[in-house]
Amino acid sequence: MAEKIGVYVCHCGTNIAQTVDCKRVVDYASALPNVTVAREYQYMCSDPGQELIKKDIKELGLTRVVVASCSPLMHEPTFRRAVEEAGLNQFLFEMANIREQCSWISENKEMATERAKSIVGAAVKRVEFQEPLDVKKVPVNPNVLIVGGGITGIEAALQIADSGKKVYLVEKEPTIGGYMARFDKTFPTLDCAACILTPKMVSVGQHPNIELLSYSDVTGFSGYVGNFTARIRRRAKYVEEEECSGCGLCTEKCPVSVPSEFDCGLGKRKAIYRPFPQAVPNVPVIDKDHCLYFTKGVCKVCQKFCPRGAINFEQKETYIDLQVGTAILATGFDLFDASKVKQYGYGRLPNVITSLEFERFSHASGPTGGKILLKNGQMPTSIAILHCIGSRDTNFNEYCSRVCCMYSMKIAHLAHEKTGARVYEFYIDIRAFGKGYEEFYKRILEEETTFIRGKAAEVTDVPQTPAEKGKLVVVAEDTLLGIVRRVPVDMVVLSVGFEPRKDTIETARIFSISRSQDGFFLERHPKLAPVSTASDGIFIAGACQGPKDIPDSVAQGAAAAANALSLIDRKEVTLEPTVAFIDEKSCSGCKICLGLCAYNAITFDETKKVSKVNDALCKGCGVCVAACPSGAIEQRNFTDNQLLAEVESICAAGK
Amino acid sequence: MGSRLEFSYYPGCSLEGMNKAYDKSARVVSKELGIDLTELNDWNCCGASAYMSIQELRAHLLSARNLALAEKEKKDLAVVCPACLTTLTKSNRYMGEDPKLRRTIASALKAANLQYLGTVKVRHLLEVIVRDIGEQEVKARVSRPLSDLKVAPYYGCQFTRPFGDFDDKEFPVMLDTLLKWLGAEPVNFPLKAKCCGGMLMTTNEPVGLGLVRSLLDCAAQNGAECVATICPLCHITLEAYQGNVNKRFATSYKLPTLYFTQLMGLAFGFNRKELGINEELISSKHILAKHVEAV
Amino acid sequence: MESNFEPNIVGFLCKWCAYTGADLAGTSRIKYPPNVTPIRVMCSGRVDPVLVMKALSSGADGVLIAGCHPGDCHYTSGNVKTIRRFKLLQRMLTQFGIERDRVRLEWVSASEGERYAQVVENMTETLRTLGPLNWNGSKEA
Amino acid sequence: MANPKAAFYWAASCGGCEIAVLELGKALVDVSKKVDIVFWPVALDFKYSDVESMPDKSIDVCFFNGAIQTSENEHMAKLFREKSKILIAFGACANGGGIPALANTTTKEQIFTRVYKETPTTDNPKGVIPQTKVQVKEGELAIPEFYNTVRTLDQTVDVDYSVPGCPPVGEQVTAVMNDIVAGKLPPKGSVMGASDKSLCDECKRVKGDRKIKKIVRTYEIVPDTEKCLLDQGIICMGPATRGGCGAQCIDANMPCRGCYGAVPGVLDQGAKMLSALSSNFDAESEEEIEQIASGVTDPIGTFYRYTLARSLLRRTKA
Repeated sequence: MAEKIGVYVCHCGTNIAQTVDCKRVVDYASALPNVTVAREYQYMCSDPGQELIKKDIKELGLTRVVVASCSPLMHEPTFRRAVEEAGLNQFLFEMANIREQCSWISENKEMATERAKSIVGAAVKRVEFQEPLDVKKVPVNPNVLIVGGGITGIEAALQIADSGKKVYLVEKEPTIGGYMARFDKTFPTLDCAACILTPKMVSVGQHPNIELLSYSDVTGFSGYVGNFTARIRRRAKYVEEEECSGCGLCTEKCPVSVPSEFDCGLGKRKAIYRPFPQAVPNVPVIDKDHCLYFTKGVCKVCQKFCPRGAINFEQKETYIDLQVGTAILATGFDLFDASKVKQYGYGRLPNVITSLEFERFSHASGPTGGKILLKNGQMPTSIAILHCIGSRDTNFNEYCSRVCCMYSMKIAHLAHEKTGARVYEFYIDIRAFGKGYEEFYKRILEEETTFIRGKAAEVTDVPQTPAEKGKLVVVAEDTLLGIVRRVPVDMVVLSVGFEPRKDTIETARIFSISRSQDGFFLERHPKLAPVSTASDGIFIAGACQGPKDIPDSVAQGAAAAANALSLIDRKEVTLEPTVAFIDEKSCSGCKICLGLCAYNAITFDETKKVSKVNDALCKGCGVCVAACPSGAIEQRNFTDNQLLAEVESICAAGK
Repeated sequence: MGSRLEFSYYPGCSLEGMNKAYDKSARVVSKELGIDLTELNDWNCCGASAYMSIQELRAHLLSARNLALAEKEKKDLAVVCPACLTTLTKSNRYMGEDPKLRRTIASALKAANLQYLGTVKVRHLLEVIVRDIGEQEVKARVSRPLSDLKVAPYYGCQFTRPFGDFDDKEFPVMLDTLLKWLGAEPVNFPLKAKCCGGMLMTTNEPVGLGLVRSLLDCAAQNGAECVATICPLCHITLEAYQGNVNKRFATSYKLPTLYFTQLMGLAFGFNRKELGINEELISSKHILAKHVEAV
Repeated sequence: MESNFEPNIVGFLCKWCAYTGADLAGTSRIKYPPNVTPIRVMCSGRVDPVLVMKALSSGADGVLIAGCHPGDCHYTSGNVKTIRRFKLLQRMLTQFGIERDRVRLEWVSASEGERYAQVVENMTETLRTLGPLNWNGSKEA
Repeated sequence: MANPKAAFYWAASCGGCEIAVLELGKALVDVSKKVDIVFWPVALDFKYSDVESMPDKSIDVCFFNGAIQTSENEHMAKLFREKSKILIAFGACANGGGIPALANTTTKEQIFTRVYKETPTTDNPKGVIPQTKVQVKEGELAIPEFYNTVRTLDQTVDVDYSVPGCPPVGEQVTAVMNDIVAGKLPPKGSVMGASDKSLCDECKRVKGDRKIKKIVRTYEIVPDTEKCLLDQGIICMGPATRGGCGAQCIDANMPCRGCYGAVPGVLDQGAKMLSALSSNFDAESEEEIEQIASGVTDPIGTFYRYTLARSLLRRTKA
């Protein structure tokens, strides 16, 4: 029996109708074989629009539906639901995208209309070959994996754990706390970072529902929403976590001192160390590259002094597999490497430092005990803070790092407070958009900080006047005065921006998620699904998605937790049925497909001598389908016949 | 394009005039290093200078003609003048990115029975020597090291800006590296990529002279005995205007300027004449006598 | 060659990268020639050479296959299979006398709306110059 | 009841299909007792006029082998269609164009130039090439027109059944003939005398991991007789070729060349094999992939040896 197809062309207000002559598209569709009805409507996604479809299914007995409107990424679920509500299987519906890839890209109404006809024609031909499919439901494992123990991951972990669900928190470093643990004060309230962070860190360490896996990373992630397996590599700390009481005697006795990463190399740490005193877990690790026992085979002083016998030089790296239903990535960011911008002389000119180095100087437990000092040990009398280092710069990163304006002003305040120095801010624009931020800006202005509107061109030690001798000279065009200014100072602070972590590519690959053009993880929708990804069950939060300040990171951590909890509370999830299947009658057992599946979803049945697809493992890419020389493998909802029908229709439309 | 070390050589206008010694020494050291430079047949103006900002399309056309000629010879284009480098690279890039420009230029080239498919790379000789030839090959040819000759490595404004992805754009190091291979000592020269003032000399000489002076000051204060240049215009400006600087600022600079290719040639053991070293305005005799034996 | 010839291009776009990238071009209101009719596939690795040849033999002037950048495939390595097939397919299509520019494999990430527009503009422009393929018409004796 | 009437004809082909029928030997004698052969140029002398004078549909079954390359081939195809109740495309040429269809990679003009002017054994000082009509003193002589593009039988006339193979395998031919005599006819359009699965189904060799590092040609190695040829780098068309032949070539340690055509449901045998093969190239980078692909020196001749006329593209661009 011939199919009865209904075609609905959406105007999308004027979004489509402005460039596509919808009437002509409807006329064209009406004339296509098996099209029972073709209509146009202002907004198909509105309730009356959906009603139109439902009514026609019931009254005209439609067996197939095509909606020509926006991208399926936008409203496919809406219309699938609508046809299902009218009693038609949702896979008997097809969407023709005549907005994103047609009306919006063209100014030529004639050509856009022709293209729309081609797109609609292809959908009409395709839908004839579509088949009803059943959606499978699988249970959701309530355990959650959180990757990254910065403030974002901490927030998410506590939210989920407090709801009674199990959390595995994986942190690469020996301690959680992330960048926030290294900051002195936080803007705009100027409360000390440690005061607000460390209680949360302690909660994480003590929470019965949180299993903290520090000094560990995720090396593999497989499965599907609700049922993932994460492979965790636990690096050897050479200290037995259960035995260690955190007394710190080992660190005290260790004879080796090396620059501390936590202090940006400005201070020292031992070869057995905790990054900072409030570390969680409060367990030191041995830095194998510097430990005398590991490098020279002698010492073992720490072992001798440890009252609990917690030091274990034989400890090995181990791998564990965790079963989780959802994952939250809160992997954070890297700071921009200031030495890349040669004209500012970082690494070449002494007393040019980064903002994070300033934080460490300013921190009471930092390398200088909270004093801002020049290389010669004196206090600076003038300090320049250069904004947008590595940000808003086509040579490096085009995006705004969002936090530098505010933290630069915080630094101005701290610098002024601690040294009494004259402080200059070289900025492009001041972006003080958050709650209390503009007020903070005003406060800093009133503290007599000199704001010079102009991106610094360079920092030089080549003097042009006697006053510049022995100083660092910041050269910038003051765009308010329209002159080039040369400002001699003692210290230059580079307000470095955020960058995607160096391992972002690898992490994205492990979790099969995408990155946006700037390299950060890509959210499902920039406005409506900011912590979801294109992969169901995997969420992103905090600065791994893009530069963010602490309030926004915490908000995202909580949002991701809510998303994960909502998924867990649904108890089961539906799987897209667009998987591959093998017709045994056609399979000759040639094994061409076997090695092609990235998920090992194809196995060979030795008794029947045919290949088989495991539905639960198949992700529905269709690689095997295209390779099968017998045409024995098909992909549901992407069958050869469906795709060929589209091809034929498009080609015929071009004539 | 053919073997990496075979190039169509584009000298550019200045190397036929005031900067003959650059041309001479570039050819000599290239030959020594096995870089085959065959002068591009029938080359024309690169389109640089004021042309690009006044008649952009025509400048591109001039540039494209040179590129088309090089493509016909199936070789990449080697240049020594950073202005030529910038202009030729600019046209090359713009044509690749802008189909409309490509079409317009294609139809113009067609009138001259030429076509350009976009296969030519434009490269500065310094970059070819440092990156393609490399340390080992260069050092192997140093027969007379420029032992501890203190040189200010001067790149000028256009070597890496805006298109040079081969070195840091604001603070290049390639010439420093090469000078070390030759046994010389590149001094700290923070103004290495600053404006020489050349383009200002005809329109606003006081400003231009000020720029030359700061370069000389900086080089001298850092102990440089000479300046190594890679740009014909920088070279002329630094050398020919030292007298005016001295007059205006009551200074007494006599800092020799040498093309990097001349310094290479010296280290490789060529005599002054072969390298055009006798042709400079500020004699380098005294420093060479001190550092380079029996030149 | 027809002066106002507009090529008809069949585009196979992977759902995760290229299709989303193409959507982004639209959302960003980037203007480019509407000469590609997209067919959405889950992965560029689904694009069977049969589909490409079907398109060419049915009257398409060109075929664009666009997927995630190598290494960024949503399915780990589906696009590697696409490259493998594409390389051999190109060899064979060349033997059939079909210009290389008519069948293109391009990488467009979900965030590269601009790049997608450029790819299409470039391809359309090239095909305008190459003229119609008209395979059916050229086939008979 | 009278015996059914059968006809055999060869168009553009080597004649191997006819020999394959002759070679049935005793089986043929058995069959021939049950059928009356009314036309069989390889064995019996008939004229075209004999066929032309037969009433329409008076032949029960016609086994038509060979592709359609000349106007004569086309004329006879149409004639047999008119006169026969059942028209069978017999053998690889009738079905997919076969070896003659490789002419589709060139043109009529190129073929004539090569054959009548360039081959070393040709002595043709005047450069004469065949003309369809020529005046001699006795009058006008006509020879059939040579087409630029070779077609299959079913691209020329309506065909009832196909029997694939170059040539079709004896036992299969006997079985087909017996079925027809017994009136056991499958639905129109069916392929007779072949399997519905690809050759791999009946191939005994052990299939390995399918990681193809390098394409080799048969003269370059002595293949292991136990292991799948594809795993050894030899392009075997078996995975994309309909079985039923008994894997005879494979038994002789030679790869399948694909003469039985595509597996049911597959639109284009060559494209499918290309996909199956290349998907398993053991390389990740473009350069390495290109390197392996370059081992396929003649893709059309490899993937469409017997089916170029049936393929989607059918011929090279003129």
